[in-house]
Amino acid sequence: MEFAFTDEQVMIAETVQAFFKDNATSERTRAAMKADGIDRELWASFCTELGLAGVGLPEDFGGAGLGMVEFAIIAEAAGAQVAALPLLGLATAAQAIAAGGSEEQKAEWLPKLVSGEAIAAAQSIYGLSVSGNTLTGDVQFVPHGASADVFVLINADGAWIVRKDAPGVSVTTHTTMDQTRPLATVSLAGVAAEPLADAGAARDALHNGAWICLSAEALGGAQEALNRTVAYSLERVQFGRQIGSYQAYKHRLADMLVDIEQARSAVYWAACAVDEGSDEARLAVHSAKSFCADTYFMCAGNMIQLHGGIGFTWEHDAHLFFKRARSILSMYGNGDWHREQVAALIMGEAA
Amino acid sequence: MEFAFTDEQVMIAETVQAFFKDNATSERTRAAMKADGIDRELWASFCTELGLAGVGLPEDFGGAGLGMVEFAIIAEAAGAQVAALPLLGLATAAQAIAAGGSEEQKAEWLPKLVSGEAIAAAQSIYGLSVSGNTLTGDVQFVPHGASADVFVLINADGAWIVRKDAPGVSVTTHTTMDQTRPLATVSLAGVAAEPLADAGAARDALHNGAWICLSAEALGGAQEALNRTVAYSLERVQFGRQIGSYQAYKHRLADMLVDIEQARSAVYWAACAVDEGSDEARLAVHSAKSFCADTYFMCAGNMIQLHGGIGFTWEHDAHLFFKRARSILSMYGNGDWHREQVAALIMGEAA
Amino acid sequence: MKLGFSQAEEQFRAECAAWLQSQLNGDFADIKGLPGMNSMIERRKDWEQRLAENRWSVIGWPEEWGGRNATIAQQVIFAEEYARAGGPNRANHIGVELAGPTILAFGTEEQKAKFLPGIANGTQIWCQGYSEPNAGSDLANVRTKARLEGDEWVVNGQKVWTSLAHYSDWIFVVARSEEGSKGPKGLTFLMMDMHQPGVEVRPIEQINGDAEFNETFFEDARCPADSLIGTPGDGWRVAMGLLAFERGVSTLGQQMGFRNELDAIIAAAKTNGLDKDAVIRQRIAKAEIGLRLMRYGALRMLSHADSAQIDGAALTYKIQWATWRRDLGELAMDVLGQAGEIAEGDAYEWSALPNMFLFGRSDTIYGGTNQIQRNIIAERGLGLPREPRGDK
Amino acid sequence: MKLGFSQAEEQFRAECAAWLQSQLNGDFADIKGLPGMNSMIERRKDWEQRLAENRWSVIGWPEEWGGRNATIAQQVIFAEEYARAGGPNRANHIGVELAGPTILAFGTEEQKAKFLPGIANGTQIWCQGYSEPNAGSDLANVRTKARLEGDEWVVNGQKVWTSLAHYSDWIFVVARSEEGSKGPKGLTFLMMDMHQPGVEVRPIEQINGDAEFNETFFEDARCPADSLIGTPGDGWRVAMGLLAFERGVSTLGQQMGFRNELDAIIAAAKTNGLDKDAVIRQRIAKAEIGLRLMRYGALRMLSHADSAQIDGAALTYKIQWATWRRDLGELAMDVLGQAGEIAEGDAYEWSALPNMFLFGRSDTIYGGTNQIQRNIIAERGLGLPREPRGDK
Repeated sequence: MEFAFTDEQVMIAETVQAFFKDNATSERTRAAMKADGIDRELWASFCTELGLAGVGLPEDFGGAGLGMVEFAIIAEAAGAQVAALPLLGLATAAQAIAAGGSEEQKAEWLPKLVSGEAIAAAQSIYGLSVSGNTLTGDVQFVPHGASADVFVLINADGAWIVRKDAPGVSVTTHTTMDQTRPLATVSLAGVAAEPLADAGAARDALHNGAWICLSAEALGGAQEALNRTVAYSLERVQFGRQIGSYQAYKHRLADMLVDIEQARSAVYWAACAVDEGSDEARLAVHSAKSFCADTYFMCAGNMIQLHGGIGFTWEHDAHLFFKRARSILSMYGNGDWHREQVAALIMGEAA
Repeated sequence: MEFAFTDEQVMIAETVQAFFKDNATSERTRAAMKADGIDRELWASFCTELGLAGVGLPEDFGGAGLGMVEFAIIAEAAGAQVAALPLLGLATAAQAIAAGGSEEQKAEWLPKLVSGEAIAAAQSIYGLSVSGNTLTGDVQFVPHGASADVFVLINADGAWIVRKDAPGVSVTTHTTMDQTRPLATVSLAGVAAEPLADAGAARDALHNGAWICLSAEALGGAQEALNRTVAYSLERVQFGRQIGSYQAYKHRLADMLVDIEQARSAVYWAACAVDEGSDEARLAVHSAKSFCADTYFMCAGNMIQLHGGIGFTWEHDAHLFFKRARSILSMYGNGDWHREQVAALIMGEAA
Repeated sequence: MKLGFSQAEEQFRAECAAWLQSQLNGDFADIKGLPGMNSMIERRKDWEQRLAENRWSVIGWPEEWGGRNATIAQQVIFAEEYARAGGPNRANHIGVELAGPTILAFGTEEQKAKFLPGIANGTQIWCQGYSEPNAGSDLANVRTKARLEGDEWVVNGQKVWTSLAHYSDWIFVVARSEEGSKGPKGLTFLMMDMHQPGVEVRPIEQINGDAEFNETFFEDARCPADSLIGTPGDGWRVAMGLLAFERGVSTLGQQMGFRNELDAIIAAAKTNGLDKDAVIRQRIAKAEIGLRLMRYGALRMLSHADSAQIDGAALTYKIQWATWRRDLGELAMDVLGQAGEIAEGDAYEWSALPNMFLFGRSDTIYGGTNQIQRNIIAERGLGLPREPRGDK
Repeated sequence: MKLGFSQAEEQFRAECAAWLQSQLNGDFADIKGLPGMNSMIERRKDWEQRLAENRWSVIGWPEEWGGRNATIAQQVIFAEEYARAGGPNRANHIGVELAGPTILAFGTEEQKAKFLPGIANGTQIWCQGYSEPNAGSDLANVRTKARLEGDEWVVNGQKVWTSLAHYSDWIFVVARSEEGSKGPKGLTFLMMDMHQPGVEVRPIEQINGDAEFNETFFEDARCPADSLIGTPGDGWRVAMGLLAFERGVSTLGQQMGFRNELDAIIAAAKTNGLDKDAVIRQRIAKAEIGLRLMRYGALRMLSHADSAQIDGAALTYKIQWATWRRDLGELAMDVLGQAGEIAEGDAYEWSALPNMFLFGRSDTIYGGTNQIQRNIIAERGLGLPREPRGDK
């Protein structure tokens, strides 16, 4: 019975927590928000100095080995600082290529993605017109899509790589509520896409990666929202008392911790289940995504509420957490959809 | 703008509140719970001495005139003491007969129901086998069904009066969670039922009566659950303080009042809308039933929780409120169903 | 007890509606349905003037000061029709709803003559200076200082959340005039000219990217000695009396805005098919029910408005609507899906529903957080022990 | 980090399972799946004896006292397999989980020899006397008095919520032994024989009509002077140490019961068609997710059980399962509909799901109400200021 971090995992956690805390500062994140939502210097240090962009990717192609547990540890730490990074692209596109790509595809893309030389994004394209490997239509809501060099696109029938510079590809960026991860529309006009060898494996890897990454970000963000609110509650005095001494305030913070602890179990259950190829993996990823997203949104909303007036100013960081939390709720399937998947898994077919 | 009680309505409210407070005591209610869930002495005083059983029924047939607002005032006061009375039968069966019965039917039944000489119950019989006016099958979950002398039964095609002593009628009483209003199964073996002249009017009156009566009971019960919990919170000392001085406790009581005030608006909106024949009447009754039932259940659950250990003993009255609240949730359509009706009214057809 | 309004009241409604619609479909069509508090301020001042010329700007006031002595029912009706006709947010709502009534109740005849006409006709826009950085929920913890120097008050300090300050002409300030006093004692209620060197206004950007609130700094700002309401040291009583003027007559107008928001959500659901989703239907139904109960709660509250009794509906109304609207924002985003997270243009500017989602987070904070509201409900409404101050 | 158990642990699981199943499908088939704490007590004592004969009754204890020195993982596995095999509620769970470990940790060698064998083999059933009518959440507010008279303690007072008292042989009592002392000071931890004239037990009927709890009255009840654990006046420390023994190893067994409850709800939904209802499906999914997260939360907590660090998962576990189960009761009733409100027979006796709904209301109260749990989480887990006592 060892549902606890190994010493190595503890070390990775300490390293990445310190890294993001020191480097993904509010100032730098806000600078990135004014640009394309990526702190490129941070991304470069993460990929090259820290060398952790390859976690969960095969060592043969520049990856660091290890698995989704370690990836989740990183995403949790990045999420805790609402870091402006294209980490989700690693969780989705790179995982899909690693799982479903040919040796050539892996050799071409994985080293570039691990080194930070290229940025990837992924999305599903249900409803798009697909004829053989020729794709036509608008791919909506692609996270960090305007900054990506390569896209992995999936539907029920296949999985493809599309280069940003391929003929027929054009990208429209959008001003997005969460400016740390702007959405883009990728328009495809008869684009000749490169099919991934094992579409099923790619699809599963993409989904598992997306859901675990977002769940872990949400866990980190929720915990940090709690930590910062606790700190504020010990500083701020109203009616001559620390506001953290008011029982209603305390209890709300306690409720945050109750859900955060469950979110923590959810993230690492899901990551372990995927790494171990457990029968529970599908149940776990849907559970984690829905539960963690709700927890983060609740905690970030409370962060605003419990900071009072200052909490809804632009100057305070609470809105960064709040907007990230809101975006995670909808991204790659909302809570109702994930819970419906859970229901279908345990009860049989969808309603 | 007079969405407030008239002087006469205030007087009725004061009278019935005092009546039920003085007479529907825990001791008497518990005695009724061991029998058939009716405090017959109380019912007799209510019908004859107080003379209020005819509220909302036509004066020509022994009724007291007035409308659903006044009926709601009475049901609120009765509900506040979880009185063991067949009031719901008046709200449903008597209203249905008054609205849809022939002159003969009204003349036969209303005076008896108003005087307390007969007890009525009502239920819908969707799914029962109906051939002309001959009914066959089990009518389930009839409130106070084992004590009733007459039943009003409705479905989409008609509305009927069935006497308990009619050939082919047999009644099975059930030990019911809420012992102040036991449910019964009324079995009909080819019973020749007496059709009500205007089935549509009867159906509407039965439904409106049921929903307003239950909503008002719920309002009264919720308010009384709050009142008693407030009183306890000022008495009970833990850690050297009145428990009502703990902010988390105070806030929960405040949340109860917030919903109770809305429930109060809901009950009297619905009652007025029905009395005035307003376009909003259908929206109002569905809103009231779902909102008030939820409010009562929340308040009664909090009543137990905030009384601590004593709150889940048989000896304390909290469980009377809690079980009545639970039964109202399911009776004559649960919350989801009523809200779906609201959605259909405002958005068009059902999902 | 009845739901509607009397025939005479309905006649008054028709009169309001006719006039408002003629204006807002005529001379003032350009500001019909204008959202927010910031845009087209000059035109909105013109509009205030037009309202005043026709005695519609302060209908609850006495006739001598430009009002109509309107009953509460009439005020409610006007607010509803104003909203229905698409009237823009009232540029001077603090003057009309707070400053004016305070001056009417507590001011001298000179003060009435000096201030009321400008409030009534919108030539003098007002803002309020209550909150301070360390006096958020704890309103009495005022640190802004006022001292009498000759025939002038000299004011130093900082106020925050002064909405409209950036285009206001006047501000009422609660300042500590007795050195060393604490809490509600030793405060004075002053009316100050915003157009002077000692007053500086800095906008506070909110999470929606807009800036409706401000910080207002006073550095040796001045006003004549007779600019106070009441007596020196008595400012808390005046300020609290002022808060009591928020009787909620504008409530039913505000609810019409909520109605529009909910209707927009329903329309969005019908467009993207979520109107068939049983879970969304439940949430829409809950929102609808909540809105209706808000209306009838407000009507109950206003029908009792003359009663001395503490009214549960009035005590609970703020937390009710604020919570409802916060939940509505979440429903809006859940219905819009990711499309709701994308701005229409390049700027960080939001269409109505996402903006409501973001700005709605402040509804449960300003004007008394939900936590403060629950204290008030528990203490005043239920008679529970008061929350102890830490500094007593 | 990994989800499952080691191969050796799985082997141990197989061993437990084989033995338990052979017994519960064999000699003890009559008490397999027996619900509640009250019925067939003599057979359940036989069962304790059978467990003890095979060293399965107290596996976490040292071998010399009938245990197996089992690791926490092994204890977890045994609890799971016990539940899976349909083992009845342990008649002596207070003796096994609380009294025994306390005696092991703090007792003298004589006390160990006197009490542990009877606990291990179920011949001496224990109950606990902590709560009093005025000491519900405030456990230290003990009024039951103990005075030393010659070579005996004489005890007077009243305990409440003494579950199992009606068939217990022994009770541990926290009593005030120093006249005039207050709160946690001056208390003594005594072990008393229930079979004496000075002890009277009265059952407390609960809202489900059953009576698992009791009031226990002491009127000049006596025990030998050496019946205390620790020293006189030191009882609070012992009692708190005892609470700490609830390490949650039985948690995963308890969760198997929850699993059965949720499965019964799903089966009911499939029977009445509510399994196609989208709203109900959402609620069932939430319950499923909550149950899974409870499992992995418990595994996290138990994987850390040797760490000194305050563990968030452990701090939050009680409120998590209690709230989950209360909600499950509501879901059960919503799925059953009115059928769930009808008892199977004439008596006021409830089948599993309605009973869970009713009894579940106590889950958020006993063993520390949800409110007390939140205080503990906020104060110990988050370092927030302590709630002040009123009498200090």
